[in-house]
Amino acid sequence: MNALDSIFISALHWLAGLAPAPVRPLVSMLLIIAGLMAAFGTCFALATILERKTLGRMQNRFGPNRVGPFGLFQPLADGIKMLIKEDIVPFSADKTLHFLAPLALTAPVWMAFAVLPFGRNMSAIELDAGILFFFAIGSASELAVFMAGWSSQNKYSLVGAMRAIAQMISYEVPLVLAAVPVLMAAGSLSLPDIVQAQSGVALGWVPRWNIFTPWGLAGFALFFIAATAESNRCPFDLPEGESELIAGYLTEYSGFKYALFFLGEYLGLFAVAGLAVTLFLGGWQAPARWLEWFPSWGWFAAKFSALIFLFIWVRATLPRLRLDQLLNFAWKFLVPLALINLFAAAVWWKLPAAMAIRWLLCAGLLAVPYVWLGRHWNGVTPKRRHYGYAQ
Amino acid sequence: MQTPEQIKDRILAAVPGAHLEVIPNASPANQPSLLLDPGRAREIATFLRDDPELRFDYASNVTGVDWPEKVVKEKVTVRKIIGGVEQEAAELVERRIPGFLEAVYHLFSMALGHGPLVLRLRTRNRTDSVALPSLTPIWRSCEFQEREVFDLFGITFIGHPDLRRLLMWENFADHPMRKDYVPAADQEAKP
Amino acid sequence: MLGRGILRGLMETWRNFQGSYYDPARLTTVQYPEEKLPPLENARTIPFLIYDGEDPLAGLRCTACSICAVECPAHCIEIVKDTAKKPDYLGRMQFHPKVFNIDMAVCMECGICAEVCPFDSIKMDRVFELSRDGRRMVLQMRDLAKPNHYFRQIHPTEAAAVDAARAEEQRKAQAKKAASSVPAAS
Amino acid sequence: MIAPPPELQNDLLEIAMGPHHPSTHGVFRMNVVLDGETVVKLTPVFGYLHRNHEKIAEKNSYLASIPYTDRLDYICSMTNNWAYVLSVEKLAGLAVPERAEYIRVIVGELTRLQNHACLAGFLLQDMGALGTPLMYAFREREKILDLFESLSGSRMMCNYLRFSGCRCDLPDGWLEQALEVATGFDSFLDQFEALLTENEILRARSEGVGVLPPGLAVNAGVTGPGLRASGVNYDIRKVDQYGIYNRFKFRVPLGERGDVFDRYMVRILEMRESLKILDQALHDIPAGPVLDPKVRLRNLRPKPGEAYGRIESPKGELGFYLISDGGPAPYRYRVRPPSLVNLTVLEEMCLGHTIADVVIILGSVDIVLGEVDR
Repeated sequence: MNALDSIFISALHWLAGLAPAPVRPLVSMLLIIAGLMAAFGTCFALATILERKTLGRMQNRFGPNRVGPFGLFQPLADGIKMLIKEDIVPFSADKTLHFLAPLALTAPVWMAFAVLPFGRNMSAIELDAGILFFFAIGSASELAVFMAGWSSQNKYSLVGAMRAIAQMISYEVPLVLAAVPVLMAAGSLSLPDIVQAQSGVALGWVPRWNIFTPWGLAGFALFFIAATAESNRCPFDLPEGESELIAGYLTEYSGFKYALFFLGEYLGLFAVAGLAVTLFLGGWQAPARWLEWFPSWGWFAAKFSALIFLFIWVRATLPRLRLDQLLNFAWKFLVPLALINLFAAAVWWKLPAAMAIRWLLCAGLLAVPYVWLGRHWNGVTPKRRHYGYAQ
Repeated sequence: MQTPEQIKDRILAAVPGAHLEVIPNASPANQPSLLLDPGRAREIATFLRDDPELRFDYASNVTGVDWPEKVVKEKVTVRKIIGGVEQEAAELVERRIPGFLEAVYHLFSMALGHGPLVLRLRTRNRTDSVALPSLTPIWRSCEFQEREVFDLFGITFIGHPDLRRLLMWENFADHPMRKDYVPAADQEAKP
Repeated sequence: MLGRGILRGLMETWRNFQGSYYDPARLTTVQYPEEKLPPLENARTIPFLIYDGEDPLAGLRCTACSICAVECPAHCIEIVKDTAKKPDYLGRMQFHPKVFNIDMAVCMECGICAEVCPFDSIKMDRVFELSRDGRRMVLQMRDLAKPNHYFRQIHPTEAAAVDAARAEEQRKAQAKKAASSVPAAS
Repeated sequence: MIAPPPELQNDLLEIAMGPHHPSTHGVFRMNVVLDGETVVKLTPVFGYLHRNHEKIAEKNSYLASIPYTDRLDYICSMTNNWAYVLSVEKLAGLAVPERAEYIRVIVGELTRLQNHACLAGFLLQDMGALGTPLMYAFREREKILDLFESLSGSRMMCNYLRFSGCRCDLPDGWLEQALEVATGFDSFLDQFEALLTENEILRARSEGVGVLPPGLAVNAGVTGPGLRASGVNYDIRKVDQYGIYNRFKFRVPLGERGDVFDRYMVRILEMRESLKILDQALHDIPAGPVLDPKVRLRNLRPKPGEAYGRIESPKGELGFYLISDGGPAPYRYRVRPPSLVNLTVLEEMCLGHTIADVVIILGSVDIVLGEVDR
């Protein structure tokens, strides 16, 4: 382990060592919290600007490039703007809930970062059931979203909140189910153990990351789709689908409360992307042994950024689904496929390793239902249309 | 397409006793129109839509025209006794043409590709007797346009499913497209 | 329904993403205050009045005939005739405007005034950075008057034609004058 | 499915969508009654942009109405101009020089291209595609607007056509530039289709949504691509052959089911046909005058009479009905707005669909409020 790899741990030990011995664990914990908040707060700021710039590039625009060099201070300007904007509370709103909703969304999301391993030995708390803790925390946001929609006393907010509830509850199921094969493979609910289980290489050069197995690839795709829906991002951004519901449950929020919602959503996205990296992309592991000179947290950050870019890329491309299609998609496509994936993973582990047939069998087990479900989940099979011309 | 005269004859054969009149059009466009009897207008319109040779299945344009009361001065030759001798002399006579509102329908046939046939319906005056039969039950496309005519000209269409103002607000009093409309004083003044 | 269309769409956005760094067909943004598009000769924004010579108010070509004011679709031009007549470029005695106001809040920059003006006096400008302090939206004669060389600069083709026609008329008028003055002298 | 208890069954939610809603394409309002998310009643409300264009035109001269027609359907000012000048030409019996007819076809088809491209972009924006298709469409539209600017001096409010011709001749190099734009547009369409036409989400969203049966479409006076998507072959360019459309070879694409996807596809195919017309017109355009010098633009006083002229504007049949009483201003001036009439059956198309579908159905009808409210 080189010094660069453990730079954060050493810094933490050094800083905590400055405090008197009795309060040292407390100080250490506070330092970790401060570090996480600083890191992901910055990440949030960077993500907003990078998302806008990437979207801009994909749409042949420049994106924000006026504030500071390359527009990098844009989030700062946005933050100031959000802070000094008038905070409007609708007259008939339930004022308490209206105030609490953004807090209730943002606070639990921070807690999810406690269990993620950001690098070698770098998770804030090493819970044995870390992934359970993560999912439990993740589902707390539903409450906040419904609080926001209900308390606003706005019809659009209410419809948006109803959609959000239906969507988030539906997509929890495939999200968790997609993660189960990984737990089976690692034999542990602890996230550092899951990362450890993905170390080493197969066939001499392929890293043993879960994504390089058929069930892992399918699981990653399912997890990614469900995570997109969980974090209310396009193409599953129905709760705030602006062309239909103005801003959904956010309609009556302005100023800093709105910014808090924004922050909460991005942090939720980060958390779930971090989990996807941990579960499927080998966490902080380097892809090859000779690349281990790069610190482990650097690898985590790189994979994490790539995943965030993927989220942005999808957002820039796809239109939005309709609510009934969204639920059909969850229950008739994702959930069955996730269950089949579970089975495929079980088959994988029962067959002897290093056998080409287990690859083929597993892939076939997944591909056939994929084709069938893909054709039928929406109830209608679209035909290729032919357009006639009148002469 | 048949000429308005031929169409008139066909209509008269199908809807006997209807009062029809061909109104010539002096402009180079040469689009003469048929003045319908409001009482039988619905029947005639149904015939025009369903007749296999005419098939005016598409009412494109519906509009109103306001013809306020006019006083025209005409030269009339009268025989007068001037100086004991009866002579022909020109004299200016003022003739009052009573005002009326008019609904104009432009019909086309999508099936046969001909048109336009211009139908006109006239109210009796501009004040109290401004009702005309609505042709919306025959052509749905008249729905909004008749509402607009009701709104802007004040023609009441009897039998329209939903006759409300279209463009002006509900409790607006006047009909802005009439020629004698004067905007209220609180409306925006000219610069 | 198997994701092929979605993948094709993703490829398309990816092409645009990387193309937006080097492909001129995809780099369409003009960063306005620093970069500006080359001005087009036909572009029209607000009307202005042409004057000849040095003094903006004395040299106005406008004869206060009010054709533009009548034809203006929005009726945003206000003209008051001066009482005195002054000779124009042909030596004919013409009225001149005392007041010539254009209400920019109403003007819709259609260019009908320039089209109908028989004296080539009102033309369309192509300045577009018109925001300013204050709320004075009515442009008066002094704001509207621009010299002929400015017109030549912004609409060279049209200005050349106008100048040629005017020179031709002037030449004819002088010839006529000379012709009419010769018999008188003899 | 278990029926909800009776006390919940009448729990309808009435939402006023608009006039300030992101996707009503302007200040349009729909009072939507929802049962859950399903539409049970929809009432369109108009008039927020009403300025009584017709009354203004009855007080202005024939010439001075042309700039006002630009502002009807502010996306396609050229075709608005065309419909109006065509009616005036019919009313006054004016002939148009050949070159001017070609220019009209060129600018008209360019207008159709940019309108349809914008519409497809807006439609996908309404579906939630976050502006990417819209931005691509606008990128191409910019090029067409640049052409309009170098031709007429203005990008959107062109005010370019005149009775018996066009205001000015084409600037040098304009035809080559237009040809270049038309060529580039073809590859843009390929790109656009690659981005979206096959997209599963788009197809799931738009197929079977907002079906308009052909019989109802004809009876309700729906015109333009919306009508042809229902399979009715009615293109005024073919039926009336106004201008010189009989000289060009092009086909009229027809949809088969009349749903949102057909309306989208018909527009895409129509753009390809427009490109063919453009290609022919740009190559065939003859030299000559663009404006009949004998015609008095100012102070035109047609003989008393009336005329109804119509063209196939990108949105449908755009007609102008003019009555002259011999004076300098029309006695009666009427715009037959395609956008307004196409909205007649909006409720029928939306009933039983969800609120998300209402937005895309409205988007596929293609309205511009400047024309709806006039």
